[in-house]
Amino acid sequence: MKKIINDPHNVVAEMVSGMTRSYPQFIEKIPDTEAVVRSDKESMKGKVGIISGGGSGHEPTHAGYVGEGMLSAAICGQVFTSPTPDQIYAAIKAANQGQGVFMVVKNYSGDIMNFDMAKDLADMDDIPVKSIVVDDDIAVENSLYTQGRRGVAGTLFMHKILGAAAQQGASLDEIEELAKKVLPNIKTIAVALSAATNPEVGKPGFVLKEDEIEYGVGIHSEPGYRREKIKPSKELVEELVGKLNDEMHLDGSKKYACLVNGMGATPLMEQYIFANDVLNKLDEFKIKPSFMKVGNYMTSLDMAGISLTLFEIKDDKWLDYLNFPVKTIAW
Amino acid sequence: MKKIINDPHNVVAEMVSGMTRSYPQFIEKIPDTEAVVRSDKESMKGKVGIISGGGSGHEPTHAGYVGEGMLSAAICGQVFTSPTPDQIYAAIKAANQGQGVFMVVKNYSGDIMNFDMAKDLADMDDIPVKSIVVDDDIAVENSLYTQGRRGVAGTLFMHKILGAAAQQGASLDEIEELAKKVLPNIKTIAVALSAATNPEVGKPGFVLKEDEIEYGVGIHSEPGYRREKIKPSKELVEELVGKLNDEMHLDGSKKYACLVNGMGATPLMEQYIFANDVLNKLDEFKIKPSFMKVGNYMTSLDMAGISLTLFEIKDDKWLDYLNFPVKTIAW
Amino acid sequence: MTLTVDTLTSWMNNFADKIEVNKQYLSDLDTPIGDGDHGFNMSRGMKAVREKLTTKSVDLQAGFKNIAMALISTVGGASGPLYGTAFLEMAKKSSSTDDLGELLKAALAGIQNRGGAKPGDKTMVDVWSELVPEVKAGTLSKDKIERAVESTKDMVAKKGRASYLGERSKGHVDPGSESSGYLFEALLETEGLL
Amino acid sequence: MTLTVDTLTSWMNNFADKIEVNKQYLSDLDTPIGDGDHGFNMSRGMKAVREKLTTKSVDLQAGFKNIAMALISTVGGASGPLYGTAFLEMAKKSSSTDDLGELLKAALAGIQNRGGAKPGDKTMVDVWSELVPEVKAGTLSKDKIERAVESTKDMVAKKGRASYLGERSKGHVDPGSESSGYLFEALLETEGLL
Ligand SMILES: Nc1ncnc2c1ncn2[C@@H]1O[C@H](COP(=O)(O)OP(=O)(O)O)[C@@H](O)[C@H]1O
Ligand SMILES: Nc1ncnc2c1ncn2[C@@H]1O[C@H](COP(=O)(O)OP(=O)(O)O)[C@@H](O)[C@H]1O
Ligand SMILES: [Mg+2]
Ligand SMILES: [Mg+2]
Ligand SMILES: [Mg+2]
Ligand SMILES: [Mg+2]
Repeated sequence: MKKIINDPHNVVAEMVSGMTRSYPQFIEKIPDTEAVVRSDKESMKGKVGIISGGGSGHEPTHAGYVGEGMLSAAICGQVFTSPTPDQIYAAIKAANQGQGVFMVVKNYSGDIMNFDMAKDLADMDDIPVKSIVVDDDIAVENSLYTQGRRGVAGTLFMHKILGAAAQQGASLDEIEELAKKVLPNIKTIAVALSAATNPEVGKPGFVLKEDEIEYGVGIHSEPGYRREKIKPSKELVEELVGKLNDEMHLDGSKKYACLVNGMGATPLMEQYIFANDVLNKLDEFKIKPSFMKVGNYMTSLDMAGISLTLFEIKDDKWLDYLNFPVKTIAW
Repeated sequence: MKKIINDPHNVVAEMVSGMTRSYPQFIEKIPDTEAVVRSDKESMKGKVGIISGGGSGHEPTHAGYVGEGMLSAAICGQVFTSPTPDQIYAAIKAANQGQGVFMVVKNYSGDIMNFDMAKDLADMDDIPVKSIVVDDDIAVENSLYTQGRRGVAGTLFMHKILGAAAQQGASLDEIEELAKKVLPNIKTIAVALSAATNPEVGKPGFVLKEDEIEYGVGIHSEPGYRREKIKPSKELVEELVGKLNDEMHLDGSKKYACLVNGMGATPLMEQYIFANDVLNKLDEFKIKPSFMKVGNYMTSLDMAGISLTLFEIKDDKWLDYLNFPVKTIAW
Repeated sequence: MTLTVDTLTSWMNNFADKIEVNKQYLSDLDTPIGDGDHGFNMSRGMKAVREKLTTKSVDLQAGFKNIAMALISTVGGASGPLYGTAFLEMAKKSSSTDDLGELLKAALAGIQNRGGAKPGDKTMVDVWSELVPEVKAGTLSKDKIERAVESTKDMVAKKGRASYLGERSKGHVDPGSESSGYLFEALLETEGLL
Repeated sequence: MTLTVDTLTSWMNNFADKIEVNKQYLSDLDTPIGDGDHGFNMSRGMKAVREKLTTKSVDLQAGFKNIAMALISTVGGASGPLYGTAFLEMAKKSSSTDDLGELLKAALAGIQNRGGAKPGDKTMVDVWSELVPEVKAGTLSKDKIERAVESTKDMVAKKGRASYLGERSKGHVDPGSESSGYLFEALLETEGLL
């Protein structure tokens, strides 16, 4: 493991410190936590607070999306480990402006339980808290009887849409309704060239051969659904868009947003080449994305790979929310 | 070599296509070239055009900085290879609005000669063209008798400052004067954990052992000045800030901008940890950067490593230029 | 079979020792079917617990609560709220009883409530639901603990991170079950308790 | 020693063959002291030149100009403008002479003008400045070409990418000198020329 760090057990604290000190215009630390809140308190006044969080290692997620028009606060857990309820609770209190707080949670046992416990704490303070559990990763079978699907890069769209709505004055109930409507329209699938190495663990989550890739890997190096030899970008796109189409039934008469997301160690050049192939493939469906982003938005430490998110925009208002200006480090 | 590409000989064309199609609101291709120009022509009217370019593989540089308030056009050469004069000339013509064009060139033989030839072509059309050669990398000895120093990540600040000045109506002569004043105040130094693999070449520029790093590496995997065992981030910062201090004589009574730049495969978490150590070290000099950025701004394909740029802000107007709002993919 | 502040303390210190010794092993178990951090999570938590235990609690309830809060606020992940809830429930229950079997029963109910897992879902619930009755019956043994932990190996995960693997989660012992096994072993080894 | 459109064409096709065969070797030479692309750059350029040469040029000047433009607009990097300028200068010169020595002298002057390198700076200028007089004197030989190329090995680079290495550029043959060597070899091998 070759990493630019000091103590593997202290990476989160140092990372949060580096982030808040580099960008004091956007975020500041909530004292005694590894959570951050908007520096611009004025921009939060009278609005519903939107918070998000989870394990660290997904930078710029989550703290990079805190700022006017997007998240109010974010909680940075240990690497790939859900943050604890006390820290989430601190973020709830920092985000609450009397209109309540909405939590964006990704569908992992740990995240759900810790955010739930934080909500219990907030209940005792009479802070109204609601939440949505994002489960956009279609690599995993959907099932009522299990945990269900993972929350991955598509969460970015949820942050953006709810953040814009809150900034424009939506109430907690309206935010909840919006979140519920948006959720089933966001789908993501990934391909990995190599797994992430958690600094505390010191070795990669799995090892792929020099010519191997794996489809369907999660953002914590959870194994995917198939391993095979590396293919040209076009063919990776064929597989991933194929899976998304099975799930979403792509339709040229509908509008879509598209996110090509680098996993951390994948150069932008490769991401743009991949994006080009995605656009070619979508052309076959007569789809030209109404909104598009390419870059490292929801990473997995030093994992090499790309995820592709498609989001069916059922309501033009959602597109306005995506285009609504924000002041954050990373959107 | 495991990369998400199709044909190693076609990466630039596909990359430019992916970039322009993903972000049509900012950039469009200049026909028959791998150069891009602002989509928003209105924003260029009556202004001096600022153009930049060089080999590809440094994404989001250069095309990612084309847009209102920053570059007018950018030329994407083959990977790590200067673009050709005809393409640069096309960018000059696309950028020229009757006020002339200013070229930001990095100090490589190839870049200098190709941009020079393009200027010759523009001269024949009576398009006034001036330029600056950026040579911010202090890893290489400065000498009158050689090529001198390389142009690296500090070029970003040059783009930003000149772009803002041009947008605010500075004349070609004023831009030239500004560029000359700014240039000697930008200094950069890097450390690499691994070299880049040019897709056409198929193997890395050099190979470091599992526990080795190299100081002073360039953005095309040019060798640096010293190899040694990997050190904690704090100690890397000690070395790099030490070098910058030797060169710049850091002074708590002066203002600085700071850029922590990831080389392509280095996770943001590591960059923020490194940034935290940089801020601690600058504290010792009683320096708190007046402007700071952390992220992948001038990359070198899949190279792992970080560069650190300090820029002494001699004139408060420069800070305004840095803060001037832009509409680009990547600033 | 009644618990005191002192026996609770030695039980917990013993548990902390086991976690520390097996930290890497627990994380290794968490690698093929999880994210490889269970040992580090538990170790972080038990260090905090040990810290808390250096000051003697006034009573059993305070002791349980201190342990619960230390776990809840340091472990994170899935195991943090689950172990935290277990000890919080024991804290609540300890106002009415100091019977170990009763306390552990309350803990198990808390875990199931918090995480929604049933026996057979390949989680720590499998170990707890198997062993709590043994504690009550006074029949807990090293052998039974081992068997309870091992039983998770052939299960298909329905909850937690391993559930994303579906059928492929088979063939691996569940890390949270292994750490729960240590908790029961520590109990077994605590003198004057069982 | 006079050049015609036909001999120019066979010279260039021969040069293109040599570049294609040695593409990888040239890039390998460019790896320790450059960025490992010289062979790919030259190959891209000579493919374009070959393409141009399929249509016969009306005269020598047009022939040179076509070659120059092909190189300038496809090679890029340092070698593109340098080789491009060399052929552009020969195009200019060919309006007044078809003497190979005179043409190459103009080419060398162009290269030096464009890149500012002097003999001893470890660039293609070392090969050109050594061999152009030999062509003029009618004494060019394979051996001399080889020696001219090899002579760059122990030089310290003052221009081009290799100059960033300072002393460490010693011990490696300069890639642009090697490709220039091929150009002179191709010349030597072109029947009816020398
Ligand atoms: N819903 C649940 N109910 C009961 N136990 C669970 C549940 N989800 C996870 N677990 C337990 O938690 C263990 C994993 O803990 P840990 O690795 O620390 O957290 P994470 O999965 O968040 O990384 C699993 O081995 C399992 O025993
Ligand atoms: N200023 C210069 N004058 C003459 N020749 C030069 C100069 N700079 C570079 N060269 C030649 O160009 C060669 C490198 O070409 P190439 O690798 O294609 O370009 P780049 O260095 O841009 O990658 C060097 O080996 C050297 O012979
Ligand atoms: Mg975890
Ligand atoms: Mg090159
Ligand atoms: Mg785990
Ligand atoms: Mg080269």
